[in-house]
Amino acid sequence: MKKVFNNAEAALSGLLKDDIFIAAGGFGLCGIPELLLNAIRESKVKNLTFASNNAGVDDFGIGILLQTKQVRKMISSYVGENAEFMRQYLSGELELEFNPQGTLAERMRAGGSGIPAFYTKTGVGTIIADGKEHKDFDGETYIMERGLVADISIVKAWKADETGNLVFRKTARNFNPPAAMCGKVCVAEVEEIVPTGSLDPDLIHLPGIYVHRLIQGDHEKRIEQRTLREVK
Amino acid sequence: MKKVFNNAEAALSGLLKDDIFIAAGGFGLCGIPELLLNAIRESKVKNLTFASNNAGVDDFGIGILLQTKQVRKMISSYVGENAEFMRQYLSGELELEFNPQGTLAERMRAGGSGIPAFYTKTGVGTIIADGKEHKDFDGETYIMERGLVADISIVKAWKADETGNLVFRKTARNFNPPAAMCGKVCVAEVEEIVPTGSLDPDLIHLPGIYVHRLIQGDHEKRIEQRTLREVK
Amino acid sequence: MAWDRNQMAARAAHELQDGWYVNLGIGIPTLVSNYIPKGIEVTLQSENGMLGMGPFPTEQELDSDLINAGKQTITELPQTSYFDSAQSFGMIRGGKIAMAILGAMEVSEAGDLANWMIPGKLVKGMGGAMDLVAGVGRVVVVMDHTNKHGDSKILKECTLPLTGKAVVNRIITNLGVLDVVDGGLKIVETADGVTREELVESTKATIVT
Amino acid sequence: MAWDRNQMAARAAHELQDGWYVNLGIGIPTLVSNYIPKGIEVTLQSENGMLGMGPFPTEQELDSDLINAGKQTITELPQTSYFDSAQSFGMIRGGKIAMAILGAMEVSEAGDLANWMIPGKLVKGMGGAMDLVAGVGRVVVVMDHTNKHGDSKILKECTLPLTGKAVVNRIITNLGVLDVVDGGLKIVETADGVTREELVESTKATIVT
Repeated sequence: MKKVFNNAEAALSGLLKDDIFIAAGGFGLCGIPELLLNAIRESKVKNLTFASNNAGVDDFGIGILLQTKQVRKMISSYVGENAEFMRQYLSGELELEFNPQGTLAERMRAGGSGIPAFYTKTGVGTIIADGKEHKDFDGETYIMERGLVADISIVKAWKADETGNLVFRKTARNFNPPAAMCGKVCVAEVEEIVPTGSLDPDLIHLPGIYVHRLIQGDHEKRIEQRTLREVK
Repeated sequence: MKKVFNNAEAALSGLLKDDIFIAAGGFGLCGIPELLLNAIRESKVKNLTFASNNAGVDDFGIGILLQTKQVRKMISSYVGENAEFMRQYLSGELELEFNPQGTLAERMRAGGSGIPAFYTKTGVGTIIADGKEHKDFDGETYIMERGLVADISIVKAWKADETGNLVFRKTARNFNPPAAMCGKVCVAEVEEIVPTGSLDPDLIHLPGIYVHRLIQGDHEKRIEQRTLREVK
Repeated sequence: MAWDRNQMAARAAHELQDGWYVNLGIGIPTLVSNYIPKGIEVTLQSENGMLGMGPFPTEQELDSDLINAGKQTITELPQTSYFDSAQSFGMIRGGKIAMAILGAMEVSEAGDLANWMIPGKLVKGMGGAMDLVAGVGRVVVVMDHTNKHGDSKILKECTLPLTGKAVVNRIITNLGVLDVVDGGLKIVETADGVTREELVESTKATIVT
Repeated sequence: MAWDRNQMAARAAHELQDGWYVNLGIGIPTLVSNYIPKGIEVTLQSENGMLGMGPFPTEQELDSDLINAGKQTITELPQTSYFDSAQSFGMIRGGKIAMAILGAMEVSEAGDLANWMIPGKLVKGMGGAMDLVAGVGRVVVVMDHTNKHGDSKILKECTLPLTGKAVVNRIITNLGVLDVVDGGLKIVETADGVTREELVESTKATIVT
């Protein structure tokens, strides 16, 4: 069972259709599956729903799929820094479901872990709680949130071995593990595929069981806010 | 804020009282907090409730607290290999709440993660589901399980730095991270405390925020079933 | 004539498919790993927190930090990864494990499974079995067809407390292979030297054709 | 006379206690890290998945894989650990973070907080703010006392969509410090050169004594 594919197009072959639900890793532009997003743009599939914390910027990340109007709906916690997003949203072309960041991460983790729903205090008393089941535990009120299961998930890691074991680097880990877990099929892109056996089994962030297809490629890894300190 | 204590007795000082609820890491005799269990025995506190996957064997692990009748109730998934346990249970001296292993692990993780309850398919249609709330999602029936929050949790890791960042080794990781998460106060014992900065920040299994007190000591690490293969 | 333990394990190994992640229970299911067909890559999960379980260790390899879900010392493989128990059962409940091969005390014609408790007699606990049967893609039971009294362990309804309701897909016994289908059990094959009639005779459950 | 941004941050820094894990929001709260009192060890969480956030990088240290929750490039420290977003918000919801210091658009006398949305005008999203105010041990708001029109941002009731209900414990503004208590707000102290009367006058909410 070979998981390694030659390129993003090959890795996505047979998986992309109009109207599917995709979970994507990344936070801002950090740790996003840029090669797979490019391939989705090239594929021209449309009416996509994305669960992704952010929508990228106009010309990088999920933003490139907004330009081509391939996205119907976003499930996100923060969509600032994206003018085209705002335009499409305000004009009604794009549907948006705001999820608190932790609720979104937990919904992905739950969906991938056989948990159809869980309770959280996050959002109680706000518009996020509207229409959701409320329940009291030990004198406090919580709302029920549903696990998310995506048709496919696309994630970016630093290294992988040939069996799909993944290792992430610094804060580029972010939503990638929970996004990977919640996909019926998970496609991962990495900076380097190393031979099986060369990763320490104690130090694998995401076991290969969650990863079905794998590519290696060059990443731009664009910085969204280059903030430096003065050196005296 | 110093987390490192000289020994198990010092690390537990002020935390132990009769009737408290303790979550313990370990699976079988693998990765159990043996030094802290010894100190709990020495403290003579009683009427303890333990959430722990197993109850050890007669003379190692939680078994040593059964000998002294310090345990009132166990929340466990498997209590075979412990004759004294069976005797106390069948005579009504000891209360036992069976939890499926994954439900127990998830209850600990949930309790430590601000999730008071979640739904699972595990146990539906069995005596485990008796008295629990049932709910249908997408045509399937699930039961509600509650998050666990313990007064203290006791765990065993391989290495720690002085800020309580923990690294585990092989299958000795098991219940230790979820147990650590669900304690209001978590005390960890490790084989080696290394200087802060000497662990790779990408390769820490449990961040120090979950660990309040820390000791280093020698571990017996007894093997429950020594199974060897023939070498031809 | 019928299959012995090793033949049952060998038959169960034919259930495996290339690329699958599989959980093997204690007893005969453990033997299945000796019969994985050539050319097929299967990764074994140990639910205490490991993927890629290797064979028992040599004296030199023995490691108290490395045990399987049966608490036996084992070894790791090149593709091995370790994780905590919450993650381990997350992948089990989440359907990431393609198949579990488990032992049983009783199986009903509706696929109910009982393998964890005999009231008043055996109170060891379910361990991870309830999570496994609820979560994995396919459940195959491997067991002797009858108990030591010669009574069928395949029944119209289980008499013991259940591990899971309507969870078993296939039963492999010393007498043959049966699938749980609408209305009862369907004979898939009989063991060497066992006739269809003998199998039906030994099974206290509805056989459908 | 009143406190400037840096004085507000310095005042907020006095809320910190030794050994605490703390989350600092964007804006004035970020400045708090410049004023952590000597002898006090505080670990900063960045909710995208990091404990032990260091200062901005030099040109040489710049790393596209290392950003904070405001998407700014940052650095790590000796005690730093990284984890995924589910774990990060697990520790937030689970009450492991002792305190969050956040900015606000409006705060009510009941401790309601609005800081994520102006309907029809600003639709960026709540990010992690709702999780933080629901989960952390203590919520301190640091903000200008009035908006650019000179209107009080402290109100009887918030007019904007809430981030959390009854979640704020303390408010630090350019005019002083107020605690959310039963029945309204209690003045803890006034800023340099600000009288109690001026503070009360500028606050469109119930002040209790």
